[in-house]
Amino acid sequence: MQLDRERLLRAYKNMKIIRMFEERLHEEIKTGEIAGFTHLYAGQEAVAVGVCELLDDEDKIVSTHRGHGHCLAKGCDVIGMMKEIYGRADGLCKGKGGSMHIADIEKGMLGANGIVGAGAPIAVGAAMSAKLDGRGKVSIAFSGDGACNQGTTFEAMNMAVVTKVPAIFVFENNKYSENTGVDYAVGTASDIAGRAEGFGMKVWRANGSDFFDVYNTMLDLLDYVRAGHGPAAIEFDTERFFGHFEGDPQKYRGDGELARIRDQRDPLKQFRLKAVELDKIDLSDLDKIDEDVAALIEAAVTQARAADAPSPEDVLTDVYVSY
Amino acid sequence: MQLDRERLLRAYKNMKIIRMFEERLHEEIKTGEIAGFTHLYAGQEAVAVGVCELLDDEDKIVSTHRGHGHCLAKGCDVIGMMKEIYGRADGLCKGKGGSMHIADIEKGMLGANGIVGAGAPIAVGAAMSAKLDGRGKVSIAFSGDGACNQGTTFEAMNMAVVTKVPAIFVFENNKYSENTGVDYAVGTASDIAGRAEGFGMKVWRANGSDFFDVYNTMLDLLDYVRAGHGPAAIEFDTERFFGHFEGDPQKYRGDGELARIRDQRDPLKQFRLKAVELDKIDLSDLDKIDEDVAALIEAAVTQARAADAPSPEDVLTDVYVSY
Amino acid sequence: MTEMMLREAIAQTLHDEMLRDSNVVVLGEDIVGGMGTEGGPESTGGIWGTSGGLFDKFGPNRVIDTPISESAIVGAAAGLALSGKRPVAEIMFADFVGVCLDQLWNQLAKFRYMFGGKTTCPAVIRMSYGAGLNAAAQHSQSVYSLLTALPGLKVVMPTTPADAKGLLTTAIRGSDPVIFMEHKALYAVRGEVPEGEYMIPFGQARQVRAGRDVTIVACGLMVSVAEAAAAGLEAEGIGCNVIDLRTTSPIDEDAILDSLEITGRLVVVDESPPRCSLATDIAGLASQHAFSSLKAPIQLVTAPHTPVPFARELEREYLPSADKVQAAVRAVMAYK
Amino acid sequence: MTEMMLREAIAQTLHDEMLRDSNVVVLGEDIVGGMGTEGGPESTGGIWGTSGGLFDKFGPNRVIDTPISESAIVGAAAGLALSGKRPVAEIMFADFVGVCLDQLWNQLAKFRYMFGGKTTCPAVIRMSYGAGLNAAAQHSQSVYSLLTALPGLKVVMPTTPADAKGLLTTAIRGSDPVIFMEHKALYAVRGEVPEGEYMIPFGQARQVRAGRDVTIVACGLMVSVAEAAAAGLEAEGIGCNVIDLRTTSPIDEDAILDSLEITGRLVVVDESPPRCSLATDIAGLASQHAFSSLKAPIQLVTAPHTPVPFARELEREYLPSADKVQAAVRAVMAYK
Ligand SMILES: Cc1ncc(C[n+]2csc(CCOP(=O)(O)OP(=O)(O)O)c2C)c(N)n1
Ligand SMILES: Cc1ncc(C[n+]2csc(CCOP(=O)(O)OP(=O)(O)O)c2C)c(N)n1
Ligand SMILES: [Mg+2]
Ligand SMILES: [Mg+2]
Repeated sequence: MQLDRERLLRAYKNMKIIRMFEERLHEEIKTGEIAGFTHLYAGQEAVAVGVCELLDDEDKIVSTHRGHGHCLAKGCDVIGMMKEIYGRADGLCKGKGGSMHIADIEKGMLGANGIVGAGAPIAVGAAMSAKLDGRGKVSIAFSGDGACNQGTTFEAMNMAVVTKVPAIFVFENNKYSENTGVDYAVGTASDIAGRAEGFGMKVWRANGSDFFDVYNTMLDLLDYVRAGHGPAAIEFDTERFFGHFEGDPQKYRGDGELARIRDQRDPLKQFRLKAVELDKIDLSDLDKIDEDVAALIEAAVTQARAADAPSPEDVLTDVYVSY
Repeated sequence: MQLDRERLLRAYKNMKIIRMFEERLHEEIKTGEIAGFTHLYAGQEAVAVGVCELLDDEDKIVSTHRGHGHCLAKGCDVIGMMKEIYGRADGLCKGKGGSMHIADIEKGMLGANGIVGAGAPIAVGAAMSAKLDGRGKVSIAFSGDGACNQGTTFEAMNMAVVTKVPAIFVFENNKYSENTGVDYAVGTASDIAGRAEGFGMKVWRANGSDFFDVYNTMLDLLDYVRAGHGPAAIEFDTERFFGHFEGDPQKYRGDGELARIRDQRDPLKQFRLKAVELDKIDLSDLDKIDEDVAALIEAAVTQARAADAPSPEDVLTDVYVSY
Repeated sequence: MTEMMLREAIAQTLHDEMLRDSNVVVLGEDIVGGMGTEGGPESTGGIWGTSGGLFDKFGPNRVIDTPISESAIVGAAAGLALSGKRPVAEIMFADFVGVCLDQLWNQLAKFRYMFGGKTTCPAVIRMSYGAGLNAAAQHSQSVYSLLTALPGLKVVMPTTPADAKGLLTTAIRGSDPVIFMEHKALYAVRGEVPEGEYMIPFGQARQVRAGRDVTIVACGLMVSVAEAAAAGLEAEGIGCNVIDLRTTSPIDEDAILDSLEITGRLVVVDESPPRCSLATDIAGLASQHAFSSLKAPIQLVTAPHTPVPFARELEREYLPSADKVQAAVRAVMAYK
Repeated sequence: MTEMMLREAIAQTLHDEMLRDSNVVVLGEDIVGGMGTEGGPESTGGIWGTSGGLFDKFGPNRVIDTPISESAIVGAAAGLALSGKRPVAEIMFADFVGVCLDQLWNQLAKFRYMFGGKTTCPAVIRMSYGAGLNAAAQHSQSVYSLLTALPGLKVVMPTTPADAKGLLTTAIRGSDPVIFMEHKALYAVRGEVPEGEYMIPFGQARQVRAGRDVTIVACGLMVSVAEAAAAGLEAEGIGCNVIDLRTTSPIDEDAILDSLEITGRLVVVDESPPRCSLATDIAGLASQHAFSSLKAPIQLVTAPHTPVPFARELEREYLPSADKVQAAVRAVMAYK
């Protein structure tokens, strides 16, 4: 899984898709056309893409309320997602799920989740399945620095160790759970990985703003897990660029904090800087991608706006396969 | 809180009460007179007594399904408890609770509990109360090596660290949760304290078969917690002398295992050996206590047998204070 | 009387009760807001705007911001209550009852009974509930039917700012555990609130509108749906007696049965899915105790037996509406 | 046909289905028994005697003994199901639904709907339930009313060994999440069980006894209570049509309504407390859809609105009994 040119371009493209998807939503939500609660992932792109670049459709992930980035990185259809967020009949979940419940089982994406901490146990189940199949596949639970305090997350870590399944706990420490700082809510003073280690797992840490660090560290971690050594955990230091949800005035931020992180900890900016150093890629390649992505997002919004709303009777379908 | 003669004699007496209470129940249950599920605490006496000797009625404890020892050590009335276990109208809980739900709030005993892992959060609440009152009182959650895997226990530990309350997590590692060995179920290979440490707490470890070790270690731990340093945890290596519940054939035990632990890890035997070495106590003092306790337990059973059953209408009372 | 929003009535009541009784303690996720951030405590002041200012006034031992650990929050409330305090815990969304049901159901609700009446457990657990904000399947549920079923808990559902004050005061000063359910779509509703001490006893319904043809029983957000339906029906000459239960446990059986003696016709409006719901609960009451009065089949207007859907068009269809209530009323009136 | 106990019928069905389909996986606390002990795996073989021998035959990847972590158990079942497996998870006591409700209610039950029908989630969650063993407030509850209320779940309640086999097979081979509720007091009940493949469709009640005077609807352990009551009433010349629901979700509405057309009188026997219960659910059904047939007030024989008490005398009073059912039947017969 060396980072050849093609892979680098794809990674950049996927990060850019996430960024533009979220920036566009940030604008569109203001129009009132999009309903419900939306949590934007922008700022954390290097984590979703760095992790998912190393997975295939048979590897599973379980995501969170802040799930767009994970979904996109795992291969969910951009237009289907946009339609879902707009609540359209042909959205990825037929308008029944919305932003917090996007899933695509075929792609190994077992769902965003509105319940903080609910994903980790589900990922352990998918890891049990992977172990049973014996094909070296893994299952990943994404959790935040807030979710890492939920009982379910702890239970899942212990159970993964006990059952020695290929579950990977990816902690995205973006320093906030809603309005609360990680230094307050995590008893071990913001060290989430250390706590995972306390559960008997091998842990890694990496800079979640740097795609290369994410990718290379995950390469190492995945080697370990795919080899059958049992579960592992990794903590990424990362940043969220928008509020907790769209509409959040972010009064808990320090002066200039947002400007600083957007300047110094932007995964896309950092990628651009490092990619050209690698001598495989020109900035013009990336500019071209930027244009393509802009067109894609524009098309997604246009199509989502034009798409049909679900019809009221559909409220009754899809509860059971048969009843 | 030095171990003077009086205190030593009282500790021995309390341990003996627990032992004889449980041994007698073991016999009485065979008669079919006692209903429900009963989990005996015998073998772990040094923990309950060593811990509770250092508490007063304003310090709180929250217990487990295996709660008789904690209740007795915290001062619940022996006869009231026996009546409760027999399901009598004037039992400690009027026959409504039974073995798994004995409580005596006046004594700071906030309840045995049939739900594994439910106690730790409740103890954190009591610790919040103690902190608010500012009188140096503490709140203790007893948990087993099985309960330590429940999400609630982990949440409680983190919350206690975050809120810096005087909560103490006492883990009684008796090596078994029902039929499962601790080496299997605890991801950190039977090291429970290490995991608590991972949550950012100061932890202690002691020999739960040795009253003196329990007492002295707790003395140290309590100094720390009462001084306002926040929560702490302690793991006791201990043994249960009977089955998980009365009726358990214990096929999971190794050959000779029970005989070995009853011989080598009996808190009462060990107390006798050490107490006389201390030169403050004669074996005859202890023999006298044995007689007194035998009479007390005999009286408890006699009275419990003779006591009235609750009347059927009582099923409707005590649900609410007013409704 | 002062006009204010329901959320303000709650914040004010919490403040007043904390001032009055130093045993009152509040706890929950982000109820302070800004803990451990550069913005600092109170920089946001609670997700629902129901706890702003309390931390600055009463300090960290009585206003306890917690990690995301709902079981530990409710458990801590239980432990506080058993220790003589009067905790008011906030669960951000009622849907999160899923991660803390044990503490509500097997602990809080049962301590008094299991301990033979020898303790009280005066904890109030507040939670926002209900659909209407397109918050989808895990942030929109009407959990009150499930909680009403649990012996040992009381369940309170204010619909006006005045009721919010009167019922919350009663909840905090009472001796039993109370679930206090706040509909998300009612937080910004305005109304007059009595000044000073104001308590509303539990189990006393509020007659929202008098009428002699049909009894409509509702609670929470559904009261306004029932009211809108009844207002429209008046033009058709149909008089609806609209009852706001205020508390579903205890429930004011007399208010329902007395009204049925007059009307003989019952429509229940319930935001929950239909099975084992508050709607069927009231149907059960009527079919046992008002059988001889009933002139027509009971009509239950509920959500369907589905999760709450996301899209606007679907959620609108999911929720009981004034139209559906009117259709139900017409059906009971037309029955011969 | 072979005679066996209900617990054996379950063990055998698990075995047969695991043999037939390598995607069937079982998991739960102590379902192997002896993990990590000197006695070793299978030294005990499951608390309820429903999983003995499976580990030795199918190995640790398909027979997964777990720590005490009910949320993670149900969550893992959900993850297995979403990954194409057919998990059968055991929750030792239904009361522990308190610590894993979220995974049942907000995850398992809703995936298909939230994901727009694009996945199936074929997980079976088995649990023992019910009173009668003096196991007190936290180990005796009849959780089926609560679970029947939850859209997306099916709820199955076998009362005979044959039904246990037929319904469990249907549950495991189906495509929806199923709660499979086993009454503790029924595990040792004996009966003939058909050999070979045997499936009973959900939503089809079993007529336990025919009668034209009164319809008695029951499920689980209450079926035997209803049966005993009916047998006694026959001597008095009262014919009871006793219906065993078999599944409470879906529920066989036709069986109930058809019977009511004949009898016009309804008694429901429900082990749950009364509020928002299965009893009221059936009353709701009848009062909506059998109104014109009803000749008397509906009688609901349920547990009281209290936790389950411990003492024998109290628990006996708590549970619906044949006496109470007979009194209810006489009351509906006497109504004029
Ligand atoms: C069980 C539960 N509790 C609380 C919430 C409300 N909530 C949603 S997101 C969130 C913060 C999560 O923080 P974190 O895990 O760090 O994720 P981030 O938002 O930073 O991505 C909270 C409290 C919820 N959805 N579910
Ligand atoms: C939530 C919950 N899950 C499972 C059980 C069943 N159960 C009762 S005791 C027990 C084992 C507890 O082991 P441990 O914590 O080590 O305590 P010990 O029995 O050794 O005292 C189990 C699984 C329960 N009562 N509650
Ligand atoms: Mg975060
Ligand atoms: Mg143990």
